[in-house]
Amino acid sequence: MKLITAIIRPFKLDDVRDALAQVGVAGVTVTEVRGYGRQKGHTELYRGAEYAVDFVPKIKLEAAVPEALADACIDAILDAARTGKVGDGKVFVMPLEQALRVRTGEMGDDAL
Amino acid sequence: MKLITAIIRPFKLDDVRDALAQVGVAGVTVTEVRGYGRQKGHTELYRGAEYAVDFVPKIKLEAAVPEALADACIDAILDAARTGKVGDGKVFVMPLEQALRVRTGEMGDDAL
Amino acid sequence: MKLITAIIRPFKLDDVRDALAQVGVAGVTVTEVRGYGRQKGHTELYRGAEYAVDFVPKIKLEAAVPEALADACIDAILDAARTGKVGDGKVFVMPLEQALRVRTGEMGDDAL
Amino acid sequence: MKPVFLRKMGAAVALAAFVLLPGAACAAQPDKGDTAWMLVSTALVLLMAVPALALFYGGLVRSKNMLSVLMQVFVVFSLVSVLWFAYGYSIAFTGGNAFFGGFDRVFLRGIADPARGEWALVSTFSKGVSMYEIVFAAFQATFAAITCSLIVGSLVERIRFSALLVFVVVWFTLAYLPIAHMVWFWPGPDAYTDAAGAEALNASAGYIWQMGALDFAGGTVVHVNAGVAGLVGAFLLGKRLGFGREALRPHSLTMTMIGASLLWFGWFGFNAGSALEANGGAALAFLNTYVATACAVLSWTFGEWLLKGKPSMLGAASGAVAGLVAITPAAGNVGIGGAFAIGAIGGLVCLWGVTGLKRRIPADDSLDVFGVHALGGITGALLTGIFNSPALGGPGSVTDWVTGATGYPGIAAQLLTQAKAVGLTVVWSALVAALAYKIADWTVGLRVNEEHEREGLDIHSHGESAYDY
Amino acid sequence: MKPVFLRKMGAAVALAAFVLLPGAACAAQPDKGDTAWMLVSTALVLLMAVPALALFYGGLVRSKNMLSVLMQVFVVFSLVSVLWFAYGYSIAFTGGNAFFGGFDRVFLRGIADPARGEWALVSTFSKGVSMYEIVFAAFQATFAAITCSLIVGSLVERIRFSALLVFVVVWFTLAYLPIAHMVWFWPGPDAYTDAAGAEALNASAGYIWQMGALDFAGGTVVHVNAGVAGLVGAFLLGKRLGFGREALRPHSLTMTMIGASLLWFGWFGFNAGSALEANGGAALAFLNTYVATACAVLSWTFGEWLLKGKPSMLGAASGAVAGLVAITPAAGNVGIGGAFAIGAIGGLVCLWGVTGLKRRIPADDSLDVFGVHALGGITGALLTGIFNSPALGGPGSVTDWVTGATGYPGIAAQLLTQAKAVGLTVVWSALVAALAYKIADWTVGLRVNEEHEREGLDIHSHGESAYDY
Amino acid sequence: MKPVFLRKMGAAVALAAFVLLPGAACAAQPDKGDTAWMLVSTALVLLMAVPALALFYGGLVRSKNMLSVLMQVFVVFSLVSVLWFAYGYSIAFTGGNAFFGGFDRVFLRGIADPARGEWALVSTFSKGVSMYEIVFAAFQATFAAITCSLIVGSLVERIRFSALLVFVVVWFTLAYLPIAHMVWFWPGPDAYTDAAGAEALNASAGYIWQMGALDFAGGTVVHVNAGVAGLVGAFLLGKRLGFGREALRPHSLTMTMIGASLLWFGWFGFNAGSALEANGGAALAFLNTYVATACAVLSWTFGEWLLKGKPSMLGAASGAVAGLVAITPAAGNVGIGGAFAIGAIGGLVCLWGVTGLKRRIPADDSLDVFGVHALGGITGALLTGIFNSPALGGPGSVTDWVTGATGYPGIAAQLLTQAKAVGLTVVWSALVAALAYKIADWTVGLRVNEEHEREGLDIHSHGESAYDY
Ligand SMILES: Nc1ncnc2c1ncn2[C@@H]1O[C@H](COP(=O)(O)OP(=O)(O)O)[C@@H](O)[C@H]1O
Ligand SMILES: Nc1ncnc2c1ncn2[C@@H]1O[C@H](COP(=O)(O)OP(=O)(O)O)[C@@H](O)[C@H]1O
Ligand SMILES: Nc1ncnc2c1ncn2[C@@H]1O[C@H](COP(=O)(O)OP(=O)(O)O)[C@@H](O)[C@H]1O
Repeated sequence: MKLITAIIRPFKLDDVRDALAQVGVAGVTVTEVRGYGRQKGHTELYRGAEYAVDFVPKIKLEAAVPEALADACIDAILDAARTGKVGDGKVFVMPLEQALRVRTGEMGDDAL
Repeated sequence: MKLITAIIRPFKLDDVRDALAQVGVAGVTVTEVRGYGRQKGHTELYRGAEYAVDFVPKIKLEAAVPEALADACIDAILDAARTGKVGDGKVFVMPLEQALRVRTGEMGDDAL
Repeated sequence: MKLITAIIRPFKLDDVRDALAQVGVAGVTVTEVRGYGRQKGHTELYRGAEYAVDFVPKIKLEAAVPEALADACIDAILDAARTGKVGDGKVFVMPLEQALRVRTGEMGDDAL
Repeated sequence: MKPVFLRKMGAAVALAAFVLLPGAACAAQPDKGDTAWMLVSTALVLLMAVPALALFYGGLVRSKNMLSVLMQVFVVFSLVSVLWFAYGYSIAFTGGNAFFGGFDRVFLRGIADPARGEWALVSTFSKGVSMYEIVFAAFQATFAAITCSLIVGSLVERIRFSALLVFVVVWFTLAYLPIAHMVWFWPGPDAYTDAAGAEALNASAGYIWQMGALDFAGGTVVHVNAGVAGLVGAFLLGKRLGFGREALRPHSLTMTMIGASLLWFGWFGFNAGSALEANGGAALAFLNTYVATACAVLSWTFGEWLLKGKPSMLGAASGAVAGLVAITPAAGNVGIGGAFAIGAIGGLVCLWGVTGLKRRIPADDSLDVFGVHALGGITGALLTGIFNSPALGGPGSVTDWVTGATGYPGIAAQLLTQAKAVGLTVVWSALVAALAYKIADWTVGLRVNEEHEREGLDIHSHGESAYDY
Repeated sequence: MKPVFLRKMGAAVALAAFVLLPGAACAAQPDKGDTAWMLVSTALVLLMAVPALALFYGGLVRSKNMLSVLMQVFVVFSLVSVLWFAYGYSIAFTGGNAFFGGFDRVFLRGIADPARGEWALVSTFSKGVSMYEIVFAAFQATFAAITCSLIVGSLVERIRFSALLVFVVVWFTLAYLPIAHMVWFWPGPDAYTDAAGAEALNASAGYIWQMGALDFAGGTVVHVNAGVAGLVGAFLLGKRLGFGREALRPHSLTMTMIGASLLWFGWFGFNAGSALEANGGAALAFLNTYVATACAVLSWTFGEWLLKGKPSMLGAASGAVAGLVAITPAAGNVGIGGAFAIGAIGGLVCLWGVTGLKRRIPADDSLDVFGVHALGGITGALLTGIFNSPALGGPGSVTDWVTGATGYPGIAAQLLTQAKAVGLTVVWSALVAALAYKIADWTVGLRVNEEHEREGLDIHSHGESAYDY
Repeated sequence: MKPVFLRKMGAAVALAAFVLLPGAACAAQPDKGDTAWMLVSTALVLLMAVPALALFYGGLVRSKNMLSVLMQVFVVFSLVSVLWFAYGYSIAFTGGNAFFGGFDRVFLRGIADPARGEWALVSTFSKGVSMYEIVFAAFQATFAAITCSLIVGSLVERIRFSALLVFVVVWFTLAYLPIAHMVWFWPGPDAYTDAAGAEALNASAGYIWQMGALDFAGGTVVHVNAGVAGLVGAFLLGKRLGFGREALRPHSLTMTMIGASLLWFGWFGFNAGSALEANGGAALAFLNTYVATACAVLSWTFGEWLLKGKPSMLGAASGAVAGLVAITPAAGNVGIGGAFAIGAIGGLVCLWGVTGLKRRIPADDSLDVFGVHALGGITGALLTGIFNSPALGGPGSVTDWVTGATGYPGIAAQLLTQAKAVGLTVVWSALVAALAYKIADWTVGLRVNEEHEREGLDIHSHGESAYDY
């Protein structure tokens, strides 16, 4: 199994989720995160004080998937999340040793 | 070492933390996340506009544990987090290559 | 590639990010989390009701880095995040199998 | 000033409609300054409910139930207002027996004839000074509506919305209306023209009024009344899931503080408006309200600091409300020294109410409606009896409405009268409340189910979320 | 009371400056109770815009656009206020022709001579009762300013800030001012001394006033006017990105509820203040405002419960606003029974406006300015025509200002008059709005670019973020 | 109107208690319209502090310190109110010497005898027009209490709560009271009956009053006074941790906007209430307050747009406050043209104050109490001297209270007088503030420790968290 983690633009979340559903990924977990990278942030000015807000709001999406689905899943994310402008985000793939479903205790691919 | 990640129902957090403490896990990190899976969300209606809120609030709990503790830890979570209804969540197990304690620089199991 | 995850004190974020930039890590993703460990929380009192708030606000910082950079990166975090008091946090290192840049589809170290 | 409590000459007795000639000098015509003041006061009491009380309460619940609280207060306030104009005003403020009024003013009929430019007038507490009955009815409407809204605080985070509405209709009709009638209905000063008729006039007043109990702006009618009904509800509904185990933390003390502040602001209308005129009595009630509240903020703050180690914002806000509640029955009935004392004592008593006393009551009176409103109301009602004494700087009260002579029966006697009024209110309110909750339970079911409660009333009962940051 | 709508004797006609001797008994001098009431009312209308309307609207947008909405309301309100004092008041409320006034009061010149302690006075609706022209000008300023602020609700989350300001200057000048003049300008009661002159005096009034249309506090001038301008804007601006696909959820219904509550509170100044005196007419307008709003809260809440399955807080708050809008033209023009009906109907009509009707309009009228304000205003304006009837408990209206005699032309006739007034307002406002948006588009560009809209107007247009929890 | 500033005939001199017979026609009895207006104004000033100022400030700090700010304002306001009634009023507003009053009114003794229905009356600015002393004392209480609350803005996010309270007690007693006495204490118009006694009466007034300085509603007494004390505190406390390095971003500009809006609303009571009557002077002060604020919103907004590239909501809100501060000393002392100018200039000066000037002051005046209140107050005080000129549309001021004759000494002369009053206030306030902070430091310690500051004052000082969404 793999844990696929994608950092994407917030407004792309619905598209990515739909794309994943297409390739058969039925569950995901998302987190609101802030990202720092090439995409530059913005400046805020409060009375005299100027603050550079370097961190940009992003969504982190995690999906545990069976080996077999990993590539399709990555492609689906890349496609759905792309705008072509700096800041589109990343996809990370990590090995997942085990997965369990709390409700039933099922393990491995069955748990996903 | 393993990194155990559990996606659970928010109101189960205290129970799970206590169960982990029982088996000897002294530290955890939790994140508020939103999950999408079999459990269905709800619908919200604002004047004419109806929105399906598919994502359900969940808590992600991460605990880095020594190999030896991993199984006990997983069982503890499964037990404490279970209600038996759809949406109880998942447990994921990942390999952890290294852990360090910032304060002291300790490494490996000592850092946990 | 490695995924370096650091749990740090919130007010150390800017220092850590700068330290990482120094050693050549150009991108990071941060999440607001709450940690439980040796550092004790505080107590809140609302009219008659006393609540122990055990979870302490922390920042989780994730950086995907090439193998070669991992150690420098860890050292940079340890240095920048340390205050010497309980609760400074942890650094976790995990294997990263693949990384992709959504915008371009670049893979591996190129994506970081 | 006639330093007594309230209200109007019974419609059947002395209500008269005058033709209002613009600009004409007519002694009996309402003074425009009084009218301005009473309109403002009425609006201020409305503000106390929406948004003030709603925010005070709403800030104290978890965010998943925020909208439900706002909604409960908003709709209860509107519903009771409509019922008030439909039949409540008539039952409370027209002549009948000592417990209920009549139906002369159902749907406010006869209160105005716009086509002829005629407006019914009612007496104030001053002989020869009248006010538009429309204004009186509107002012009183806000009292009825906020009283019912107060009860919400005991029931939040678990009551079924429809059950709340059923409860409110019953309790409003069978508890609020008769108690308001008992405490505040009387023939008005102008009716008293000679000693001969005075006896009969006295006998036409409400039961508690006849007892001689003092309640300037609603210590018993509003606060004790609501506080008791709330506590009964907390018992019957049961505790919130997780009560005593999980942290049921306030989701926004900022909102609670806004609520408390607006309550303070609006309460000037509530208390000083209860003088029914912009006169010295209103000024005294205003000042007393100010003084007592500031004192209660300090006594609660310093008391908490001493006893619990830290002074909290929730404490200061609660202290303000405690002081406001305690001074309510007293506002125009005591001197300034009395206001200092009542505020300081009220703050401390309610601090004990929500910490010490609360632990001994095996109910989840979630937002301390009993600990603050009932307890503060009782404290205020009793202390009113004491500080009403001219020897303690108080005004005493009118003993003979024909001559306007005032007197004071002695501390013990007045205290006993006050206690009786409180006791009657407690029992009446509790019994009716129990009945009303039962009716709600039988008809629609009192409490939401567990999943519903766990995920929050906002989503389940109202199909919305309060926040999406 | 003269149960008609508004306003002052033309400066050119009858404006007189009196020396104010403090304490001296001078019949023509403004009553202090009236002055107190009108100052309070003016402040209350200001409160309706900032913060009430800003919060009502702001809570409904996404958090990334919160500040932009607050800012739009805050600055539009300030800008229009300044323009009002600069030239708006003069154009709206001095004599000219039936559509525009003159320039006598530019920068309020002649309205006061502080060095000599002289204050210009204007008539109210009662013969022999005057008010400070300063107060009248300030009261009316708030009406102009809030009307322009209302339009913001149709344009949020995408309009360019500078474009909004350009639009507002044009629309205020060419739509608000003439319509206010048409509806509310007349010579005042004191000018009418004999039948001979009455004809000429009538002819000097505004066009819609001459028609005999009733608009107590601004159903057409304020709500229909703004609602139509909003809808036109929604068409010309286009829909928000993601409209119909993404969830454009309110970010804080708590703020929306606070806004609605403060609107209710402030609206008492708006409606009852429009009586210009603290008299029986003001009291009636006050009560009607209270009753209608409470009824509309209930009718919307129960309507939504029935039709959509759940009663929502946003619904209750919207109901309150709907009721307030609907009763605005009627407040002093109908009896209490009329207020019950208008409130209940207004709530239901606007519920349909934001659900049923909205679906058929292919525009993103984001915060339902049309569905609530225009529709509620039209409903209120028409129902005013009906319930004004003395047969239905209404006051009718003054038909002869020399004698003060009142009458009523019959339901059909009055309804037709009301409909004509509404129709004229709709057409005039729409045409001017279209022109004004075009001018804004040509000069500065109407809409922000896509990235700007996506990331939020707060950061891009104003360089700030609303929240940092 | 007597277009001068303030206050009452000294208790020792001319205070008289009248029996109030309800309804009786008594020329000296307070007008009910005046009473209504002053009660409302008093409540409005309370609203300015809680919640308005608390929110304006609270929104600007980080969320971990939100409750501490709300708490500081809430408790300081309550504490000073209690001290005011205990001894403050007596020291400020009874006769003594030119700097301090006496102790005749300690605990308001003698201000009312409720048992006999007697109320002490005091003069207004109009001969023969009196008001209840109770009302005057309450109105003034809110001024004292909000002034002390204003200082909080310089000290937030690091001051120890107990230290703040110690500081406030000292500064209130030794700075606020004498300055209020110096500026506002005078014998009142009715005392001036013949030229012979006038000299002696003049000499019994406060020091700055005798100088002939104009301060309608508290430009020096309130704003300069507080702004200077704040700046001194910022110096003595030191900068917040991370100041200049970390982003110390406002946590909720929404709250700041609500605060600014409610300040605007409440300020009508502050300024127009300072006329003490519902007369033409109040109307002028009201209008000027409205005009100046709207102008300042625009001047700050457009100024910031031009200079910094974007107009911000915080800017607009700050502009409103700047305009309100600047018009405070001027409100009834200038004509409408003056209000336009003072508002526009005040906005620009304060914009410079919080951007340009601020950079040169090596202190962390966290919420710009100096940059907005002191600077705005000074600007307003000086411009009052100019626009008071009848040649510029101003009223001038009463030069002979026996005849009521008015005059104006020339711009240079009046400007010098104003500057002297400002200078004296600056020096006095600064010295007393330094002393008071030192006393707080010696007794309880001025600043919380580093960990405490880092984790937030809410948790550490008050044991609560503001939010739990
Ligand atoms: N090395 C990294 N480790 C973890 N997250 C990263 C890393 N680099 C970038 N990110 C995340 O990816 C987001 C997009 O990266 P950025 O460099 O701005 O644009 P792009 O991916 O288009 O080159 C960042 O905001 C950050 O959240
Ligand atoms: N493949 C997955 N990858 C990551 N998270 C998942 C995955 N499937 C489910 N989840 C998480 O687990 C939660 C519960 O899953 P769900 O399918 O609703 O119920 P259950 O686990 O009881 O079958 C989801 O809300 C989501 O947060
Ligand atoms: N075993 C663990 N797994 C995951 N996170 C942990 C673990 N132990 C500690 N943490 C995180 O590290 C933070 C600091 O740990 P703590 O024990 O308080 O101090 P220290 O690291 O200085 O010993 C915790 O708040 C928690 O977020």
